[in-house]
Amino acid sequence: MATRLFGSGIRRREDPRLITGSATYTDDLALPGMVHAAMLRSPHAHATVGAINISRAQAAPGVLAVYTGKDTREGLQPMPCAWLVPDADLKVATYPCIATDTVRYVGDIVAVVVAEDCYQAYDALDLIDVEYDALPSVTNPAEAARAGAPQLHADVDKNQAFHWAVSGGDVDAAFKDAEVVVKERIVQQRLIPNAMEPRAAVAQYNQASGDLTLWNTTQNPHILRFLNSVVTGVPEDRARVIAPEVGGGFGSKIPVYPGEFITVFCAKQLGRPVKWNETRSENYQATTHGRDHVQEVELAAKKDGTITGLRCTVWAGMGAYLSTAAPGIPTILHGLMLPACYGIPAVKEDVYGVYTNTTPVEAYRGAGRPEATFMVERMVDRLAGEIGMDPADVRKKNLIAAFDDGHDTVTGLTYDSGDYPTALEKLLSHADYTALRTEQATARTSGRHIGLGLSTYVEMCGLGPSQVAGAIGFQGGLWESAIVRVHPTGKVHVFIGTSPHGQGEETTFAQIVADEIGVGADDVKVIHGDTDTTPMGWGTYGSRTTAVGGAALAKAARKVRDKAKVIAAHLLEAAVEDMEFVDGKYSVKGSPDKAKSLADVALMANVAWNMPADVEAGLEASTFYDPPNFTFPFGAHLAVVEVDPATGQVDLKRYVAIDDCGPQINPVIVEGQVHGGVVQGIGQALWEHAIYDDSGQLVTGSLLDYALPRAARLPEIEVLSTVTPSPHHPLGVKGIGEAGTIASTVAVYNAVMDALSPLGVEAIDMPFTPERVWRAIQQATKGH
Amino acid sequence: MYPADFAYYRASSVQDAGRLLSEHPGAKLLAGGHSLIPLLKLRLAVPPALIDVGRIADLSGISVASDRLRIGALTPHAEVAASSEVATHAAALADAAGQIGDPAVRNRGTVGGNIAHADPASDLPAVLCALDASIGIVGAGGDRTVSAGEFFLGMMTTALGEDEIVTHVEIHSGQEHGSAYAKFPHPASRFAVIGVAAVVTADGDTCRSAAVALGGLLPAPVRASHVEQAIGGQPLNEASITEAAARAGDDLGDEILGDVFASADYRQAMAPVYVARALTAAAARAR
Amino acid sequence: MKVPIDITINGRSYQRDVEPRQLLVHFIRDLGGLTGTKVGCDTSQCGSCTVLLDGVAVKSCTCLAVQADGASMTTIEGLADQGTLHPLQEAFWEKHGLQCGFCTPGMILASHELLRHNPDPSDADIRHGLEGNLCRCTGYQNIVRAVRHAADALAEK
Amino acid sequence: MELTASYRFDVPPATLWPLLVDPAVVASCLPGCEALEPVGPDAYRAVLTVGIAAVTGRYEGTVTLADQRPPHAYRLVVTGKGRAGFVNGEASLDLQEDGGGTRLGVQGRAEVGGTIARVGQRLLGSASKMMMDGFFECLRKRTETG
Repeated sequence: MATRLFGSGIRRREDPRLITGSATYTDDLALPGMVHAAMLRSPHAHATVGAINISRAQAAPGVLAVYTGKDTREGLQPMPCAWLVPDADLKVATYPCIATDTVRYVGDIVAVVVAEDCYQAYDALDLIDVEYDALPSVTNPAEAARAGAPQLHADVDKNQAFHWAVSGGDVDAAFKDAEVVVKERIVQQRLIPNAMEPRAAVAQYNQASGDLTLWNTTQNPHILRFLNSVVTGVPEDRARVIAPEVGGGFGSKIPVYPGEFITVFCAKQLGRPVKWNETRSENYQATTHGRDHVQEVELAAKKDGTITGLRCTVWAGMGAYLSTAAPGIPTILHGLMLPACYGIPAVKEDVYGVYTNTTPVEAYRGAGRPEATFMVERMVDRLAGEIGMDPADVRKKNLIAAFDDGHDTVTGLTYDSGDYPTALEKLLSHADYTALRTEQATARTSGRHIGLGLSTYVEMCGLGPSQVAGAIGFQGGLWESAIVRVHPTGKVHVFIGTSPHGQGEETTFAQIVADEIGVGADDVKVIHGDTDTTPMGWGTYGSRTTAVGGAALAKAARKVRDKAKVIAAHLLEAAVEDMEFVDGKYSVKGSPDKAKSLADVALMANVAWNMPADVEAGLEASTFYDPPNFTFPFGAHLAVVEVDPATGQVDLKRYVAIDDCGPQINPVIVEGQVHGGVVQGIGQALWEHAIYDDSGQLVTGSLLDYALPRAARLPEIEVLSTVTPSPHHPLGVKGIGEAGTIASTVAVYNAVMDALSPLGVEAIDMPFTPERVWRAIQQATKGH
Repeated sequence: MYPADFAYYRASSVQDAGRLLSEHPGAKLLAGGHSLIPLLKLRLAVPPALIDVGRIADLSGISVASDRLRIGALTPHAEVAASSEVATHAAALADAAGQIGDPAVRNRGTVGGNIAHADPASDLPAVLCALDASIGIVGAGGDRTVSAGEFFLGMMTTALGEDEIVTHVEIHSGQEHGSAYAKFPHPASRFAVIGVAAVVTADGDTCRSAAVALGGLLPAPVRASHVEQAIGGQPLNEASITEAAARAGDDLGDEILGDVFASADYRQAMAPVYVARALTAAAARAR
Repeated sequence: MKVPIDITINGRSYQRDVEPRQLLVHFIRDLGGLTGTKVGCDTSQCGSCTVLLDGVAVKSCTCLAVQADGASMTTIEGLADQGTLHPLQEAFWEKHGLQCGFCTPGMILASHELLRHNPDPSDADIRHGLEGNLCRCTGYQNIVRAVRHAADALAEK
Repeated sequence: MELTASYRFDVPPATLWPLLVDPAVVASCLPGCEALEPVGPDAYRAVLTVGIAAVTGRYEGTVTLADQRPPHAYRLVVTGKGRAGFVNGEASLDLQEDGGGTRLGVQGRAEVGGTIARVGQRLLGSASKMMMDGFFECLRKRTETG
């Protein structure tokens, strides 16, 4: 039996170039004659822009050009919003690439300088004099929605970008009949994605031919090519977008930004390649942020712990303008998930998308689902506290029983498959939950504050079907495409439309193809991220690269396999019906020695000297795969913390994750995704917070003040899994990119609250800075 | 980020550096650069000239002579942290040097650069105050020595004159006492939200005398004289240390620093906690 | 005012006239071909720019090129020996110690520094030793495993 | 950013007041003030090099002494901008007779934008306090030298 690569934790094929420094990221490019752009950004959160004096900058050494909004008004159309959520009274405010009359957040671009080198470009920025007339600003979404708040856009009343509502079941009855109601006001603080690679763009434009090549740190080059044509006017067929090595994105490299379009504009004007690479400080101001919800939520239940309803109002900060996919995140990707893994029978949510004088908000790992999971899982723990039941028991009581082909929710989703109780049971037994509770009780008697926090979750990913995309206002499709091309020697090129950026699909996709057609993983080269060479695709986000792109690839590979069977049958002088694909060979049933390898078939297909009748030369297939439904990974997580009451420091002592993403193509890569995802969620609970001051300045504007998770503050993450295949996916796989993040924030939150519950502390805003925890303890102990 | 332009001069000796400083008004000294270069990159510092003293050989190194521990200004933090002499004679300094920034920062950042910059959240100033260190300075007006307590005047403000250079730090050997440094690092910058250095001389389990200095809390480090008095003559047990540490607030006045991570009130409340931790660790070494 | 400098990188001497303000990381990256050293932040926090300067790990974004005049440096491109991966590189590959790879060159060189001081580190030692390097993808766990794996491999040599 | 401070002078408000509204005195006591030129009634164009140690920034802006109630109160309005960003501040100065001297209270707020706000939030409060202390210390010396 040939080794099956699917399910094998083989080493990643992208790594040799990455560990030797020979990979090429956008900022590593150096083109002949290349010059450098730098953006002048508003230091004001809200101001009218008066005169801009660029003459000194123009005269500075090395400067080729300085452009302001007046210069780009013709050449750069406003930034598009591409997720126009329906029935939401959506108001897309005009978002110019370079501000002309008004700046609306610290970081809004007011001018661009192009110079021979970066140092000169930054020198020239210092020489531009802009007259600003400051206006009142507002940064908190709930405050911005109030009457009398500063108005950002003349045509958007009350700063309300949209009002979206979802409901299912009889919520009013659920609350009228409730035996227990618990309520909480939750702040999902604003986060900064912090992909380690800041964004960058290189634009090369041939003024004679009109051909543009744009290298960019994007998660979706095909979408960028399309939207680039809208903004810069370079026709799609003239533009080639390349996402070279991309150093993480976590959602922040989904949207299109003014920066890359301004870079294209400069390249067009000057006829020289232009590079723009943001600094980390600039990244903090200009690359999209995540979360920023104020949530008021209440849960109805019976005294025995049965959850009967959930209703909530959410103010979602959108920033100063709507980023590319922003409206869909606090709505579709959020509200539809509220029935959670409990199948809550009645839910109602009102979401107000609110413009504020802040950096635009976009998808950030989990995008909407962490905020939904947090609400539900937090309220489950509150319910447990209220009725004196263990949080694990409340969950057991409410989890949907195992199902393998569809569970409908009151918000109109159909979960594909799930076995939530088994995941929870496995978690509790692995962690020895009972023993932990005993330990906790003992520790409490000696004045130690240990807490256990659970979260059970289901999420939707594999963003998919296109007809659903249309119905929910996404201005694109959500299928994926792949081409599998077998060369004469049996080596394989795979071209995919989606564009991974660090998750390892060059390896996992090779594993898929290798098994499907009978080659080694090293025989398969996966080509992605170049719109000139790859087929159309919609990009990597929503844990869809493997779930949708992988399905497309499996389908294309199966077409190749089918054709290979036909050719092999011809070469073996057998009937096609008698052929089988076993152990990576195309053989005649019952006669395993009568077999052809893929290389044998590929050689003949490519030289085509002896082909079956009516079979074309070549061995290649392409597919456009449109999934029939989303996929719904799920799992159960546990965090154990200890709080130092003297300082408020939280020590995360243990973390256990059980996730079910269906069959695992490469378990080592799956585990790595869980590690990274969990730690990003822990970061929200414990450290990360984008803080604006009263005047709209981002005061955590660098890595000096914005605390990312560091190695020394983290425990070993214990990773386990269950395997429940998706019934509708060709490989059964679901997706794992975001699961860890979706589950972990609230697990840690619940753990800290559990630790402090004897003191009567009920809520602390995230992140749990020592001061916040200490203050909560002080207040609670004073009250006693 | 990209620094603004400046002229660059490399000093061959301390005297040469002094001469260059007086010839180039506004020039800044560059040693390891770990305080200055971040400011240059952000263009928060735009000096007309830098004078690189990083290659002056006799400014580097650690030595002990007649019960004085001497650390050259150019000695990197990593060397201080790893030095057995420092561990023996001034353990708190080794503690603190080993907690500055991160390993790569400690490889480049220097003792002299650190104290001349005098960031209120820096680790060394409090330690040097607690250890009663003296700071050697050379300038146009000749050599002089300033005690650490008189050197740190305020936020990024020292007794160092425009044309003066820190040459070394000298500490009276502490073999008969125990010292330690307790730090509450900022989770992002690694700077000290609070850093407390304690030096304890003990007779058995009784504290003969103590020196305690607080960093991170005020624009400049301050000696916790109320704490020192309270612990002097007391048994070095948890109860008396806690009681003495509680006096830390009396030494702080009303200019406690606060920021979005930790307010002044919180820092004030944490001061006794870290004073107690530093005293406890120092006491353990003193016995 | 340009200043002549001579820096040896990965065994090759580079003589250039540089502006004194040029950061070492830009000097390296602009030589042509040596772009493995990354710029991930502007406040000396992330460690993506870590290189070995005279054998010692430093953040090349917090060093002027003129300060490195006369020094001998190793960047990620020079770590492998005649095409044979360094045990740390092997270990990062073997233990899936990287995802997007952007922090990886700095992370590997910081690990090199760590093992130079402590050839047999505990997991806690490794986590502390890497406090100057940020990774957003891996949650650090496989990096810790990789460094441990490399330590074992180097001990066997 | 809120600023509150209080300073004691040995001279009565009536003696202190003329110094506080004298542009020459203000210019000489404002740390780093390079120029203070009148541009209107009680309004001046100012050029300041503000800094502590290596951290320096040159700001150009305006200083207005508004709502004057001699010798008891006025409102100081300052706007400035420079390479490192901008500062917009406003402070109410309140002079109270105090045992033959003056108790001068300052109640103000400032908005700081740009690089300093982004990376220097932890130092802003005490930096402002330091500059304010410097200003009033200088003023005190003026009252002593007459």
